Amino acid sequence: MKVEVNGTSREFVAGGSVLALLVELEIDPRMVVVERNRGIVRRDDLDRVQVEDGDRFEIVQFVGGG
Amino acid sequence: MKVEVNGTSREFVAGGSVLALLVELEIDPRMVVVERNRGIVRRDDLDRVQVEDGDRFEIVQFVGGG
Amino acid sequence: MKVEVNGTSREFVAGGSVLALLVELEIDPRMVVVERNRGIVRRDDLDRVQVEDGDRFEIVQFVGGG
Amino acid sequence: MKVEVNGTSREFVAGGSVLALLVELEIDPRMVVVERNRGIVRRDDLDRVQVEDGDRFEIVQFVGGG
Amino acid sequence: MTDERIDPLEGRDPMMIAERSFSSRLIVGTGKYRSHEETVEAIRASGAEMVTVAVRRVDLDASKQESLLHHLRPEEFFLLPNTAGCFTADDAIRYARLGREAGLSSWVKLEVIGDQETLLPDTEALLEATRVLTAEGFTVLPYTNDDLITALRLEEAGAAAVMPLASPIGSGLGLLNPLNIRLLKSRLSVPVIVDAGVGTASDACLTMEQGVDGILMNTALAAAERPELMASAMRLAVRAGRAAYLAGRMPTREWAVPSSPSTGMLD
Amino acid sequence: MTDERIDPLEGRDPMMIAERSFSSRLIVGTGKYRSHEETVEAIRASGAEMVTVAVRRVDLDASKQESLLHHLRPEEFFLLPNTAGCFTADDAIRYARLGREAGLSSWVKLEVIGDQETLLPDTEALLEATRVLTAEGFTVLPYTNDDLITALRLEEAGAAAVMPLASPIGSGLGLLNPLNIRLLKSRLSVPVIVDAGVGTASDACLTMEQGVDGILMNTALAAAERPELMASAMRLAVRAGRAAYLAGRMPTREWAVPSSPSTGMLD
Amino acid sequence: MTDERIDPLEGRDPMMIAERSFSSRLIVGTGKYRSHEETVEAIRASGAEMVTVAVRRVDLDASKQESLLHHLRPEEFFLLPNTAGCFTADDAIRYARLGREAGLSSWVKLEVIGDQETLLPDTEALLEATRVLTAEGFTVLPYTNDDLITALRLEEAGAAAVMPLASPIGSGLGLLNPLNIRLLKSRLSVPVIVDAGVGTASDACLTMEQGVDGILMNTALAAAERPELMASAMRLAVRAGRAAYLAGRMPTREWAVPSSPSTGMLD
Amino acid sequence: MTDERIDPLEGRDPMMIAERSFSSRLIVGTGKYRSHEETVEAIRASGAEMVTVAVRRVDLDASKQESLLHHLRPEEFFLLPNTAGCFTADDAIRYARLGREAGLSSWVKLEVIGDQETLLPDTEALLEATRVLTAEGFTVLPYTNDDLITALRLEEAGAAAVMPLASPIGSGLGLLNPLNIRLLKSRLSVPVIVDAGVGTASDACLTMEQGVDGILMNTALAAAERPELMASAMRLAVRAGRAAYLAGRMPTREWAVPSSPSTGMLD
Repeated sequence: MKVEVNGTSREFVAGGSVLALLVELEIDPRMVVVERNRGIVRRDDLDRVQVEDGDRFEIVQFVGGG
Repeated sequence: MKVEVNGTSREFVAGGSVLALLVELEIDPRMVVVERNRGIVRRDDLDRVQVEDGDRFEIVQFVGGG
Repeated sequence: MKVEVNGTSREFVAGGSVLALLVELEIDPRMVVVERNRGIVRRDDLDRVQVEDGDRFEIVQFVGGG
Repeated sequence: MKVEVNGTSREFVAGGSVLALLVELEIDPRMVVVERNRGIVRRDDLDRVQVEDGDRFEIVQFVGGG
Repeated sequence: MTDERIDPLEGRDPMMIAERSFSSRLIVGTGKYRSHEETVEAIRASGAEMVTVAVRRVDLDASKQESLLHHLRPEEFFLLPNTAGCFTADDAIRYARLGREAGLSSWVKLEVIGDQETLLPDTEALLEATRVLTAEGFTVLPYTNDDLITALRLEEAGAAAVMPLASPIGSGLGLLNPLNIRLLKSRLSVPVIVDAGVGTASDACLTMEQGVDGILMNTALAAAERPELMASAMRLAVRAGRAAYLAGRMPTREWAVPSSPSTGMLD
Repeated sequence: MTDERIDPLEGRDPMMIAERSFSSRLIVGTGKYRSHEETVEAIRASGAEMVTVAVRRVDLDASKQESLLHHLRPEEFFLLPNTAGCFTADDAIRYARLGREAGLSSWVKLEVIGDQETLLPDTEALLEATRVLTAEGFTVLPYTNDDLITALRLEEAGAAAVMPLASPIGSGLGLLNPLNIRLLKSRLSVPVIVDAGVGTASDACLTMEQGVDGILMNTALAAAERPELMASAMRLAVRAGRAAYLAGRMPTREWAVPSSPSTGMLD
Repeated sequence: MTDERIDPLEGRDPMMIAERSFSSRLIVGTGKYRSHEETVEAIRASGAEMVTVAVRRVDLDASKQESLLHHLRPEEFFLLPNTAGCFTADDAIRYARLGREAGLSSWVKLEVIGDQETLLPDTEALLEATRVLTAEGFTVLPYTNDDLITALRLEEAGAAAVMPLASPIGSGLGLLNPLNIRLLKSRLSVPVIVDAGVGTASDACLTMEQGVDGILMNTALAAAERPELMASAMRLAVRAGRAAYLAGRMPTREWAVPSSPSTGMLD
Repeated sequence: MTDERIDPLEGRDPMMIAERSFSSRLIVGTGKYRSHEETVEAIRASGAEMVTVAVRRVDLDASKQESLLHHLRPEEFFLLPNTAGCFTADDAIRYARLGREAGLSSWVKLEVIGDQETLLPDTEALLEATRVLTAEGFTVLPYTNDDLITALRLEEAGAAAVMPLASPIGSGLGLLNPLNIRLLKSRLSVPVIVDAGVGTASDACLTMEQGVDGILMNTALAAAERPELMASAMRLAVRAGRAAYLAGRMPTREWAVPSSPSTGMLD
């Protein structure tokens, strides 16, 4: 299915949970926060929430800032 | 009749127009602006507008200020 | 004999060395420096140098200063 | 004869007074002050004082300065 | 010797606000003088064309006492009513309307104070009042702090000029933050008039050197030992600062450079 | 409008040095301008009566080129020769004598420089030269630093005025140490003329507000983008600062005081 | 020699914010360093307990590159997410929520920028975002300008501290308006943390001497030639300024007073 | 936590004067404290190794009262006798000799005062006394003004360091002319110790940031409300300023630069 992640759309072949998406993206879930269609997905729910076609994700982390 | 002028209530014995009130108060109409019950009375209307019992007047002028 | 010490003249009855003068004045020699007639008396010479009539002494010490 | 003027030595063929020297140098006497061998030559004396061989002259004027 | 001879800008560098041209970049208040006479002497000496006045109740027990207005002839001075003492947008709007009725113009020096102790402006209420009065056709000159963002909003809201403070009203502390004033001037299209805080001539001169369009002051004149003489000083200082700004000052260096030639020295 | 109308001090507040009265408290140099014409325009605009000049060798290869003197008519300006560029008392004395001969007076702006990089004065040599020249009947105006003790010695040595710097010559850094200048003024009987360092109009205004008798400047005018306009600015600024000093500025406070009445507000 | 020996306040003068106690009054940012290593060295040297971080998208093409978080262990540092780069209340609120989810606390350094060039705060939007986030249980530390009225409103809106700027972010111009900062401190009940503009140690020292509770800085460390050494300097400077404030400085005088006895001099 | 941990320069950046190494760049006076106990507490807190003392007559009527010397053990402090109160070279030389005899070294803080009211140095007499005492083998540390030329002469005369003032003794006005101090430091080979005028911690920090070798103070500690705490503040401030100087401060800009990344923002 098609999803948009951090502004670029990509294929999520395997499909499945948000956690699965992170794994496919090789992102360590403990290091990031995921926003799905403008709503935050709590860390505990990452494996429960299913990715749907057209979902828009923002995956963020802490970076150096003042 | 009873009116309030600049915060103090007083008798307006003669009655009549706002202009008449100013005359009784010995105030030069060209030097002041009159507010009647929160509405400004244009200078040209001073003699037309009749004072009514319980009217509240603010009579103001320019003073030194920064 | 008469000597002047720190601006005031006084009797030095016993007479003797500068050290003897300090002792009479109850001043600890290790804490002060003695100037006799404008010349410094080294600490080691205090007992050798004899006080003479009319000598003028300045006895100084360190005090708080900036 | 040889004279030095403002640090450079030059021939003063005609010879004569300091005034003559200025004339040869095309310098307006009213605009300058002449120092001859470290002594100032008053303006009135310019035509009286004779230039001698080896004389050292400084000819100065006012220029812009702060 | 003519005025122009002393100040080459004389008559050639008016202060423009809302398409109106003012001969002087100095605007003065009329408060806190010892007498009406002293007020007028100082104002005249200042050369100001625009002068501010406040709107207050007539004192009914002393209504016969001569009003300041008798001394400020409209043909000589442009009167700018203020809303001093107002702590809400509604109050300020009410005073502005009374001022317009009393005066001959629809200009107002808009003040909405947020704190009694510092007399600093309530910028939120100031913006609201600016919008309302502009819509009513007023020419609004709001007294504000030196915050650029607020100034930009006031411009958007229709202010005819923006009047940031140099330091608190009546403090005489001078221009505390020249950078902010330069920022405002560099970013606004409407005129910038520094209002409040100027204490002496060098403050006025330094303020004008930031490139602002004008200065409004009151206490610096009224509270000087000799108000009339200080008014002359301020008149000169504002022109001096303006001329220096236009003349383009020399660069600064941390080392010395001689003013006289280093060549042509004697042996 | 007359000059006096703008500046009430006009003609009533001359600068007195060695019993001579000068109409302007601003003294200007003549160095570093782009042309003789620019020099004279700026000097005229500055309103200065006293102008400084340097003594240098005539350029024999260009002796026909018109001299600055053609432009500075003695009836218009009082020429003050300086000893700029001298590093010893002897040199300074020599230049002073040449200057006297070239000029019409026995006044000299005495400089004895102690360091090429900063052009700071050698106060020991300065004192010596002041003594010698005073004994020869010169009216000596020494350029010095802002040290009170040196200034007092210069006064004892017979200096007709003392000329401390605001900051290094040609730096344009303005008045770096107002306290020292106030100290000098409060302790000296002879006039105090601040010489060197003033960079723009507010510097001049602030300097005069310290109570000094006058200011001498050169680079601030010559190195401005528009020298003539900056000269006018300085003329105005010096008068503004002087007037403000005499007018007695308002006291400063760290809190606000309203300019408009706090009574008579509406209900 | 123990730390306490050097600084008698050590451990006795914590910075309290929202009932939480911090060992250091210095808060530092983590941006603009050359490497994660340099960042951590500087933070350690600064002695800061609270450090700010930004919330940004993961770079999907470089997701394997090690994150800053690996270097900032929660048991060593208290991470304060900011909303830098947000220009509306909604954006700031969104970033604040993401930051809370990413971090271990509900604290946020709230920024709502009103202008790209100056990075000055949009105080109206800042107030709105402060109200919303406070209602959601956040501990809000808003970055604001030095306007007292805005600061009072932020306190009313529930801000846990108020963080006025010393000068624009990244400018290094130091404390431009000490009076405004003193005014804020004297009128607010919540802590005042000066945020942005401090450029060197004396700026930090002077800022703390105004009586504020702490300072937040980033560029002064990251852009120094030797960040780690500057971090130590800032650590010392903040303590020095705090101690001087509590110690009560000597009064100033414009005349001299000897430090040594004037009595007991020799004849 | 160890001292070194707080200050990486600890023990690695001694102050060198006349080949002698001092652990602290802060030198303190011992005058004007309320008691000997307070004096010693403050000195200890300041971390100073070198402390100044004055030479005065023993009070014959109170000769039994305990002397300050009992509290300043030579193994703990390096005593530096001063010639405070001397108005001629001869007097200063006389006091210096007495100080050498009383103390354990031939070091002297040389003061020759030129004016009772300002306690400013008489630089001519100071130079003379410096020459004489240097010839006698003294290590001379002269208290002088901030004039570069005088400082260069003192160095030529053999001074082991030069000690310019920040502002008048006991004034607490801080560093009035940083440029002059930087000039001195950039041109002298011997150490520059700023002596007198520092009033609070930020003054000390700012002074050290000019690159000078050390600071000498007395009144700032003795006249503080809490001398011991202010002494700690000064200790920290001097280290902070030194570290900041060595760390190389960030450049200043008149515009803002974000501390957080401008990339990676959300849609």
